[in-house]
Amino acid sequence: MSKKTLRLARVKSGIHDDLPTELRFESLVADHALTVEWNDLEQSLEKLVDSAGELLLRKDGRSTRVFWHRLGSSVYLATGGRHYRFDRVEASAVEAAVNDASHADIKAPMTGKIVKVAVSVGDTLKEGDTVLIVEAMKMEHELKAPFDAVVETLDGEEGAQVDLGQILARLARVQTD
Amino acid sequence: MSKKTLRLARVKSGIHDDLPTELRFESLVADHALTVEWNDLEQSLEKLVDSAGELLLRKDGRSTRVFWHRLGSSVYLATGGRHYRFDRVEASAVEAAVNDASHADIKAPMTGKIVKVAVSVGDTLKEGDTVLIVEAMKMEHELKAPFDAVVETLDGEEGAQVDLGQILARLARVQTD
Amino acid sequence: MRRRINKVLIANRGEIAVRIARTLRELGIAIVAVYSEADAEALHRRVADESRCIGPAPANESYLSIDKIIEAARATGADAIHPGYGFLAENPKFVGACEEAGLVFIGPSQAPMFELGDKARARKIAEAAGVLTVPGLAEVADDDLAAAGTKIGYPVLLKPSAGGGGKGMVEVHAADEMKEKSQAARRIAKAAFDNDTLIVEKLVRPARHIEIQVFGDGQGDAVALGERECSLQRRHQKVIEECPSPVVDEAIRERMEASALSLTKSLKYAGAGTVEFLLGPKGEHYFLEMNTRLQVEHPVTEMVYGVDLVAAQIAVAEGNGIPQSLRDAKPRGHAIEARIYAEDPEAGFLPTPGPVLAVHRPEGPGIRYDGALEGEGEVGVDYDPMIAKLIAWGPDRDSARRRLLRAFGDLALLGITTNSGFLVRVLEDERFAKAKFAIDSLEGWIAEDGFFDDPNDKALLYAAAACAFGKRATRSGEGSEASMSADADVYSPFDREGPWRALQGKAD
Amino acid sequence: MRRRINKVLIANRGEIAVRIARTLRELGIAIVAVYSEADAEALHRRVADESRCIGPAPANESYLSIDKIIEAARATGADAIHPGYGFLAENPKFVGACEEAGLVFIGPSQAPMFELGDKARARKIAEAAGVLTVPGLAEVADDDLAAAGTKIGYPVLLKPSAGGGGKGMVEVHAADEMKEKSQAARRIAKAAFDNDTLIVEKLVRPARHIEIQVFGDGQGDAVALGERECSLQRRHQKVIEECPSPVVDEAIRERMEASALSLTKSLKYAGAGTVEFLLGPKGEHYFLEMNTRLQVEHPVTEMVYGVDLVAAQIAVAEGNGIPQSLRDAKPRGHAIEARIYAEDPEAGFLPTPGPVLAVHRPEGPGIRYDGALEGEGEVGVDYDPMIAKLIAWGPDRDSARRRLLRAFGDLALLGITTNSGFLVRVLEDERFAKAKFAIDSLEGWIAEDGFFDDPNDKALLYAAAACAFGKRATRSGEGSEASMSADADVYSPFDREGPWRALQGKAD
Repeated sequence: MSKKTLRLARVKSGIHDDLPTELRFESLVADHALTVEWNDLEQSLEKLVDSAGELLLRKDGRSTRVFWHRLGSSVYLATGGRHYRFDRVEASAVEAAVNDASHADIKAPMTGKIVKVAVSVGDTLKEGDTVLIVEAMKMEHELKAPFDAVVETLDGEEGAQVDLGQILARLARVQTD
Repeated sequence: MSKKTLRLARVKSGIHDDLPTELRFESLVADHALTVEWNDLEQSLEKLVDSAGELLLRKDGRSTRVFWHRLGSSVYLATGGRHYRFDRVEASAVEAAVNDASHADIKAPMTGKIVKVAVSVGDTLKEGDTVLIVEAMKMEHELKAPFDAVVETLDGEEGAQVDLGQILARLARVQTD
Repeated sequence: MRRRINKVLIANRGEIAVRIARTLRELGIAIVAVYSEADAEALHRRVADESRCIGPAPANESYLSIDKIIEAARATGADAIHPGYGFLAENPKFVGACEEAGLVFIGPSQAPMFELGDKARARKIAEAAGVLTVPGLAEVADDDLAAAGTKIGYPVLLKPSAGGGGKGMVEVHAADEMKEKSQAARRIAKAAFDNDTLIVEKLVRPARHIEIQVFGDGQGDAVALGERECSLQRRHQKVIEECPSPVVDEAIRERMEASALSLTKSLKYAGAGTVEFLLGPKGEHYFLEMNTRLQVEHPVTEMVYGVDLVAAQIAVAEGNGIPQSLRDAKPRGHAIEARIYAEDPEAGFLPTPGPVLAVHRPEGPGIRYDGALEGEGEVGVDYDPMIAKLIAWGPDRDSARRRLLRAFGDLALLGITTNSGFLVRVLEDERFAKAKFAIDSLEGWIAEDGFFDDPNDKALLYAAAACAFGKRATRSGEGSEASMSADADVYSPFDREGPWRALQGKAD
Repeated sequence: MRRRINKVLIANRGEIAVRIARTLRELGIAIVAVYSEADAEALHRRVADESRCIGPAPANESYLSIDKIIEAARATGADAIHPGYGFLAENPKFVGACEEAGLVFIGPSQAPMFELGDKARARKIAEAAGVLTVPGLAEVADDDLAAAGTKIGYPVLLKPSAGGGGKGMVEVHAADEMKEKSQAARRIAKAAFDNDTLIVEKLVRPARHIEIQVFGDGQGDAVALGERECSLQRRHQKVIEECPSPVVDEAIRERMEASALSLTKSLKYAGAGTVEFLLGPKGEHYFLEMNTRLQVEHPVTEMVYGVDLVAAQIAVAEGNGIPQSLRDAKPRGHAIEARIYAEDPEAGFLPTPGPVLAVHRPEGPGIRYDGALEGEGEVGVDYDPMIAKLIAWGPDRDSARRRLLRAFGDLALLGITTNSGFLVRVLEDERFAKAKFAIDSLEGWIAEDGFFDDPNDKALLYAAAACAFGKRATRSGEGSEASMSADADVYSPFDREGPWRALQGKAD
């Protein structure tokens, strides 16, 4: 059997929160054996049941039931009441994620509406300054500058509907040290 | 809108129990209106919701929730705790069902095993004579001749696994009057 | 002797294995499932912490194999076995094998199980404990049967002494029928139970099936948790059960509980048991048999008494005695259970094994669904066709009945034929609503003209079928590859030629 | 006045509309749903006998539109309206509009609702009924606020008189903060409730949120059905509720019920209501407010007391008085409810509207799921993000807690982020297990390092994800076109080139 490679990114709040993990994965149908390798780790499991919407996986002698659903390049999992989303990402994304921290994308943290745009392109901001305010389900959320920065681009005006993860502004870091 | 024709057979016990109904069917997406015509009847309904696995239909001002699942040419329905299966049948089947009653197919009434073959090809049977006995889930079921008949064909031997609806014997009617 | 149970092997399958696993999970006890090759994807395996295959599909090569189950318990390090109901649950040899292997059997000890397993012996034990049995005689020789019938008074019932579940019972209405009928009864008994001993009993009619839930500590103490009524039966198979019985008043309940406790205590019985009685037309009760296991219909008692009988079984098996919560339990409201079988009521209740393609389950106050299936799956040919039980609790009997009907309206088991519509019909019946029935009523109702008539509107069903056939591809359902394609459904009859022809519409 | 209710319009959406519909169905009362354009496919519409669209998605153009709802009731011939909770449930104008239109409003009459809707008036009414309120002052002028704080004793709490749900409450810890904080509080109150009147109350800490369920006949009689504890809150939003409270003993319960009944009777209150109290560290209770509706957390009371509060509301609305079953109701065991929100605990509990692709619901003894979704669906941006409540009853508190945890293990809401894992974390917490918490505890726990740490094995999750991505096409799930194709999944990354590369395995 040849191994396959799968690049997974754990998704939290609609945003890929870690570096994508490059997973090497081998499945031997005959004895249900699975191995997963990432970074320097290798772990063995068995896939006992793989039925519609549900997996039963065995690791270290104990079976665990995992509910799943796949939509396009996203997989949603639930086990023990805890829920996860993993996205399959392109090879290029692995590199992109390792880019410098010279910029920050301000993304919509939820599907909703922009209720306030607090800055203009070219403005210089201090860390913690509000960039925009987004509202959904009667709750407002302020999006703040993660470091001292200059507003490079701004996309979206007050009253505009925005989707989860949509980039609303791009900030360029201002070196203060 | 042009009407579509759909030939439906209600399935009971794995067997098409009625003559297939030739249904003329018209659906106007705009106002959810549906008409169904069969025999000399025409009835109007509205399709209010058509979501995964569930329909909400309105007739005479009252909404009814119908659960459904489709597999190939079969549709399974449930409403008010009562369950139905309809098969889409070919035009030829409509004619075939209207054939003479000179023959009877003895079909397996359930998935199971033949435990007894009581007749041989060429035997003359009285109405009610046992042709075969099929067993499933620890229950035996005797398949009997529906009228006085001669055994024309016989398919299956003792111990053989049979599927629901499988034709096990064909009987030719003996005219007694 | 106190002992801590840390890991339990469930020697069963289907809904009862799933139900037992739930309590074990809640108690923090590790769950070991056993499964046959046919059950490799079954829910009872999926809810366990560990599982072992115990052989091919036929029960006598898997779920009835004592050796394989003991071996599975050894291999997984289980310290106890819960037998569920059916299979090995009332087999004293299995109890013995567990003892030998050093495994706790969650149930009574071998001796009372053996004694109660034979109807003739059980009668004698009950009589010795002062419990009234149906007038009758055990182990009567062929030549004396007709006279025995005359002595008891016809009609009488011949029952295989080693039998159970109503199998092989034959009614005899006059002395001159006795010879022929008893020969038939002996043949059936021999074939089914390898024992042709018969008992002769008075046929009590009209009678209702009332059973008392008992719980013993194995030391001679026991408590009773009221009755269940299971009169609605078909071929001695229970269909609808309830707690309390609508015809048992406080005085009858006290008398029946006293009888049941007298028997239970006399046997130093341990754990859950059920004493079955016939309740005659004058409120007199006759002992039938005692079932030495958790009963299929135990949820109605659990809901009315507010107890967890599986948790209580484990407490007794751990040597902690009868839980105080059981001693304190008081009935509240009413619960009704309906058994959902994969069978076709309109075809003589033939079993209907096969795939279940989709399941919609009801929710809401007072509803409990104990099922072997919660989504798609398979009903196999090798096992009992009961796939689920739907149970409703309400503050009173009619609330429970209406809740259960409401729940059935929200239930769909698609792809397989079940008795769901039949259960709805029975629950809707005015005779059921008024509790006017006895143990032979249901068979009579089924035989009535029009009992299976369908109240649903044909146009509605046709329209629904047409919509389903015409449905375009949507997001597919749970757990499969989801396609967001908005293209026309390639299977839709409305978008292709062939057996489908577009006719001219009226407007043209 | 006795009147028969035959058809009820439910002026609500989501889980509460579904829950009310269940009782109506069981009572044989016709169900009218109203829905916004965003809810055309919602479950609450699908379980109704009739439904009317009442406008676009925004609540103030649909569920808050008195005119449209009254018109829908007229058009469908409904004779009564059940308001659920939220939306118009506590709007006296709506009660008046129902009365004018000749419709029965299932709830209290206009006057007590109006009186209790304002915190300052409610305080006075409670005091007049002899109920202890938190030491405080109502309608204090700006210049007197600092002195009022000193008189009451700092810390104090500023509350909008017209407010509810904890919105706009501001803590003041010393006199010199008062000016700035009170100005902010007035601004918030004005913006949120169009009324900048404040009340000043002593900040009771540590305190627990305990509320008494009451039920009045509208004639001055009332009964109490014990308490619920709702101390586990985040930003004044209840997260986990239970009945009974683990810290309320019989003596405290009697005192609190007496206070609640005194208030309820003084108002000649009709139907279900909830009197909220703060329970201080010495067991003293202070009136907070009275909610004139069915509460979100009513199921825990229903399960412990064995009652159907919606059925009882209808009985009172029909003029039949308080049902005897409510008067006789006795508590049994313990129930815990967890509210499932579409929100992301790891991202500051931001709402997460969007599609729900698949739902797996738990089953089993003592479990109740009240949800707006039972299968795939949509959580919209326009409404409250609570999508379901999971409730467990057990013979005692720890059984209920363990049952609820077991049920969460069998729950999956896939495609959307919810607080499910967070609820599991809280239910597992030893401080919750030991009932060691007060109303500000949960916010503290959330702020702890590592509170959201994930105990699940990374390798297991990676393997599951890999299996899901590698899965071949199977029978698709419920209610869509089912394909039996055994061909390779065209979407499978294992069967095509592109971003996936086959690497050489070890064996090569």
